Amino acid sequence: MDYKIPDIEKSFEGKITENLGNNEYVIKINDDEHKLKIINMNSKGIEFILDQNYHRAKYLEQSTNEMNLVIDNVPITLNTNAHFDEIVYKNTGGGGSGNAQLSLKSQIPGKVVSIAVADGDSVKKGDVVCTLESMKMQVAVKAHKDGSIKSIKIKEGGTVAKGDPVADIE
Amino acid sequence: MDYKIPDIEKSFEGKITENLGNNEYVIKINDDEHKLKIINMNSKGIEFILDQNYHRAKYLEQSTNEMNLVIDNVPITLNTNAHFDEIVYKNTGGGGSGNAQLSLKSQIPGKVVSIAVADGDSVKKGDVVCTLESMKMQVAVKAHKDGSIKSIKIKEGGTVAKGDPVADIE
Amino acid sequence: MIEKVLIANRGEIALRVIRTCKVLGIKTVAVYSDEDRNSLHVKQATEAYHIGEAAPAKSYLNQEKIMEVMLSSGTDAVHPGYGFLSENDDFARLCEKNKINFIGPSADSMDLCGDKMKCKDAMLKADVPTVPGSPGLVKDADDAEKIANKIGYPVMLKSVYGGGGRGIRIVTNDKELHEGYESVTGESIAAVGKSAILVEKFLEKTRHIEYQMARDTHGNTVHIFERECSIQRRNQKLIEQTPSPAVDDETRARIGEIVCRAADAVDYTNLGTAEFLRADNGEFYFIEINARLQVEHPITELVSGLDLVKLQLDIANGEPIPFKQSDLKMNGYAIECRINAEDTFLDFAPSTGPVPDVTIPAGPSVRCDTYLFPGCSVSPFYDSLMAKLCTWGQTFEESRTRMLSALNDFYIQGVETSIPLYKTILNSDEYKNGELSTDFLKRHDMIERLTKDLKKEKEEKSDAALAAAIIYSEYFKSRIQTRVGNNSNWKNKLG
Amino acid sequence: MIEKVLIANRGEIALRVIRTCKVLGIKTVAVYSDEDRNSLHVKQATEAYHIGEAAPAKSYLNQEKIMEVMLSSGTDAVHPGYGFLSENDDFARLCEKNKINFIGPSADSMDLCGDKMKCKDAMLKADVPTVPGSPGLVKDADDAEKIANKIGYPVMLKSVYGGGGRGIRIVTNDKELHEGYESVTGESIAAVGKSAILVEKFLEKTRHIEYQMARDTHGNTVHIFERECSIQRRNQKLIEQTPSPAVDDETRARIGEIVCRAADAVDYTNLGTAEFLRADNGEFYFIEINARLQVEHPITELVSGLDLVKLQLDIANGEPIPFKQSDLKMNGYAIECRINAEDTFLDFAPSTGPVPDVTIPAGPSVRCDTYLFPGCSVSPFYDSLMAKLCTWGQTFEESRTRMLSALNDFYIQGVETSIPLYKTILNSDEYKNGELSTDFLKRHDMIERLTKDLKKEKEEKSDAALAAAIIYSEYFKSRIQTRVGNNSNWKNKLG
Repeated sequence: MDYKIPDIEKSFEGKITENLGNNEYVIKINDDEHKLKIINMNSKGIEFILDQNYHRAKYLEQSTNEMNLVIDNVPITLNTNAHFDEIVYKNTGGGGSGNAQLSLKSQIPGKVVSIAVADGDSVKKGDVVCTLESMKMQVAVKAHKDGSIKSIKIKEGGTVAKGDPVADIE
Repeated sequence: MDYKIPDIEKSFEGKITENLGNNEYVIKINDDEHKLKIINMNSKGIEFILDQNYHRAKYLEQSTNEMNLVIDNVPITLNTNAHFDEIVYKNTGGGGSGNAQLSLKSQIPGKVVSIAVADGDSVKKGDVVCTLESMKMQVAVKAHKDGSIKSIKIKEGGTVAKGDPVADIE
Repeated sequence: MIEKVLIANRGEIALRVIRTCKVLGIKTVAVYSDEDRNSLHVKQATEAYHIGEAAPAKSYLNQEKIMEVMLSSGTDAVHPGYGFLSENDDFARLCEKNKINFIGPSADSMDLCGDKMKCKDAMLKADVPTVPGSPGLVKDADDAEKIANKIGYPVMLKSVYGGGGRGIRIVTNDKELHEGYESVTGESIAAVGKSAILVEKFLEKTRHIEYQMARDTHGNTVHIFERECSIQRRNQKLIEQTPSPAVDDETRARIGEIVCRAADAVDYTNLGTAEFLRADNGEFYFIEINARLQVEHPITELVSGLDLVKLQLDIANGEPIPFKQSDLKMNGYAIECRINAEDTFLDFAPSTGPVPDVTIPAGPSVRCDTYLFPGCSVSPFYDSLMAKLCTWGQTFEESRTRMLSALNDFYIQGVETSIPLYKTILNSDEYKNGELSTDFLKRHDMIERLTKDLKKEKEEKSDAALAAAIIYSEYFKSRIQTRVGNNSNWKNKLG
Repeated sequence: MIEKVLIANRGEIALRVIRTCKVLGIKTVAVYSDEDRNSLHVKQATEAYHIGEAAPAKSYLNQEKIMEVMLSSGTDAVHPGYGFLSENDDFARLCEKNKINFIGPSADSMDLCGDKMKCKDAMLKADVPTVPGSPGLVKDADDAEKIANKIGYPVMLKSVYGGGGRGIRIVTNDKELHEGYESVTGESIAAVGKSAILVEKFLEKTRHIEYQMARDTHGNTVHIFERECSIQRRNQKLIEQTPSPAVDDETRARIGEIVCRAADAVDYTNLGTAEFLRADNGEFYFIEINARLQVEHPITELVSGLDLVKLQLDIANGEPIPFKQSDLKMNGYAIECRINAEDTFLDFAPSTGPVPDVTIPAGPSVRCDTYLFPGCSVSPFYDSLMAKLCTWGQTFEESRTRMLSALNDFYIQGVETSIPLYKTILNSDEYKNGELSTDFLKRHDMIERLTKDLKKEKEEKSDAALAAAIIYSEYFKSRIQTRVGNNSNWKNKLG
């Protein structure tokens, strides 16, 4: 994956090259390999040891091509070519032209934190239908097409497995 | 609703008598009316001003007839409703014959260093039943009543959690 | 004896006063605006009363409402903090009328301190040196020229109706003076319809040095050493320290005596601060008395061991100051950084909003007075001071390095802060060497240096940032393949 | 010059050492067990290395592993903290062999301090008073009687193989002595198969008073005043203070000189503590030297202004102590409360587990050294000290009331703590009047008083608790009717 930190006009290429188990990884940044050990992680941040040095990162707002994080109290913006949100979106049935699918299915397992719509509500493609909590992270499940909510298949506090229908959208 | 705070042997009757709007209420505790204003609240706790005095309560474990909360850093247990008799009964013995609980329970977590009794031994209240190690300290667990050891629930080298039964004494 | 104090203020200073009262067993009454319902001072006071809307005029400046709370709550004294009503002699008078002990000087003394002309007069009589210049308004340009020649060029022509740099002209000879007189008069008339001009000696590369002083109702006066507050932006202090690198023992005692004379001259009671300009040649000129507890009082507490709020209460109780000048010994070095919610790169424009997360530095010889807590917010209605970070050291170097370490530990999410600027300043050789002046920031290009420091810091953190980003991406990828969704399980899957 | 220090410890003391190193720009290396992966010392050090399983023998006592980390990480010094390897002369010797600067005394000096018989010998030679008794083991009951009569009854018969109160008998006359001799011998033989008995004067109502001392490699020795640590449970200190109410200036200087002699007698280097028993008649008796930085060192820092960890580093660097005895001035009063995870009512049994929430006190003249943070946990593998809460005051009363205020602010969820007990102690007249002794808790029925205080506290809070409970019930009722379950919505519904 390619990254750029605008303020320092420098490009980086980074990836995980090896999984050592026990939450330890080898990552490669440009030409240098680093050992990384995860201490704690959730959707809001990560604590890790990189080459024996402890770091704490908080993840702030993310968009498809920008990541904002605070690392060891230093705010840093990264421009990325990574399209995670799109990946999730694609897997929920969005993206392509396949609008025929009735059910919006959750591509991730999780606990239903909140439901943003009610039966009969009309939604547009990309509107948030519900929020799931997974791995301590809250993730919005978005409508895969325009339509109206026909039937909600989940309830607050319940859990959904991967592939479970969230709601029918007609 | 009726409440009792066991440690101070006092009964209370309390209810909301008026909703003043803007998160302000009048509540009545026994014969006195108090003005209460909610500053913040969620399922884990509440911050409020009672008669111009700020208080912060954290809600800990709740059961149908017991509430545990920490108010201004002071832990308080409230017994609720009409189940007082049952609670007193449970706390002093649990099942069976009124005055004696069967299981001796460990009040602390630790590693079992040694067991001082064997099945069938007769013990007196205060006799050492086993020794636990916790934080480099050895702590004796003592019989809570006279009787004979019916069944030992632990083994040397094993660990016990707080509240785990150590042995049954009959 | 004071038994219940209302604090007619908010933020860190309200908390500061509450803390001392708590330790002394004195009850406290907080007042709060709509905006401050969730603020710490409401939570830490014995009682708290709502006094109005967010805008200061509707709450913290609402004398009648505050008096109403005092009377109905059985309060016997009021601590005004700084700002708001602290130097309002009408309020002090209202308290006197209602037999509420106002913790500060009398209304008359406050009035005298607040009126710059009358105060200067009193100081001249008491032989307190003020900035040389016309004793009052000048009649005309010729009169101004006469005075300028007496005190020596460069001089400043100042319209009394100006302010904030407007209606001020620095001139270096008679010709410039006459030209300047015309334009200042014109500017002033254009702006406010009238003109009244003062002449004052223009001092270059000045330091702002002030003295903490205390005077009791029995007429005992002491000074509690100086504070140097030269590092400023737009005439507002950013970093203070004590002792001043420009003050030796002899100077401390000599100016200290002048400070006591100044306090006597205005019949001051309670704690106050005498502010001076120190010219580059070492001369001190009195500017004004701040008739209240000062923002930067903690550094004086750190080197004197005194609790200044307790001293205020003692004096308000009519007790004599419990020590003599000779009992006071200056112990070590202290620095204060005012942690403001402001954007250094936007000309220090205020930055407000919610603060979801905050880490407050602590540790040996670190003191942080702040109203911040995770989940609080910085209100646009009040000033930008979020925290006062102070460190003490046996040596100046120790206090400085402790401050740097504490600044590194300080994390405030959601608003821009002055913390990065302070790191640049404290790391500069000029600061280390005590080469301070009120134009320090500009004189030493601190903003440019800050830009470089920030870039360097980012470079240093780039590998770690990238590692965090990579893990974040992998996390999202793996989520899609994983069935059971808790954190440790995820890690096992990824592992 | 030391440039990189490994801290062979965990918890608050590791953090304490890291903090000074940070301020001095010295790199730090943390080591951690499985149990401590998420601990603060790992996060605050420059580098961190995993060294093994939770059990101390597998990690923090694993000399070889720690040495391996030191050698591979390019560490040039090791700070042992207290406990673990801090007084292990084998480890000190291993460091000497590997040319790692051990921040503490030499292995030989440590060995001498650790051997009670040899140490006592050295002290007797240096004219340092020790508790009167047999110079070594007694031959038989008659020998014991002879000594008892020389030093005067009551005396203590002590089996060298005893410990924790076992194998000790207090006797008040010859008859009791002969009976006691038999039984102590019997007990000792029954327990360990052999017997060896010492005779020592039994001292009643003793105070535990210790002196901080420092000695450099050039032979300069200073004492940094006393600490009184009389408030104990099971021979473990709970509350310490300095100055001791039983030590005046003359005594401080007189015993201080003895302390310096004691340090010289064992050729001590770096910081150490000389412990004394003070009998009720005012006599001081040397007990032992603690050859390390002490838990309670912060109160000495508060009254001396010194950074004792910095002083340790300076001495380890071979520098002379940068001040003379006469330069040291005691400034004010300091108290430390050891905040332990223990249940006062279960005979101080340890209490362990997760700490989901914690509020750490702060404020002027409050210092809290702790490893706690919200979400941390208290491990059963290590000792129960979670935090050291220290306050300073210009007077004893100021330090005491500040401590009470700070104790009130301290909240630790999830484990039982000694905080309530400390509030009861600090509020007692006996503590206020400085009537301290090592049996303070029992002598003054502190546990019973605590029970009453807790009941009173609950009574005071009962209305507020009830109000919180009522609202909670309403909340649950209303939640059932409410569709969207967030806080503000609920409030609107309920409102």
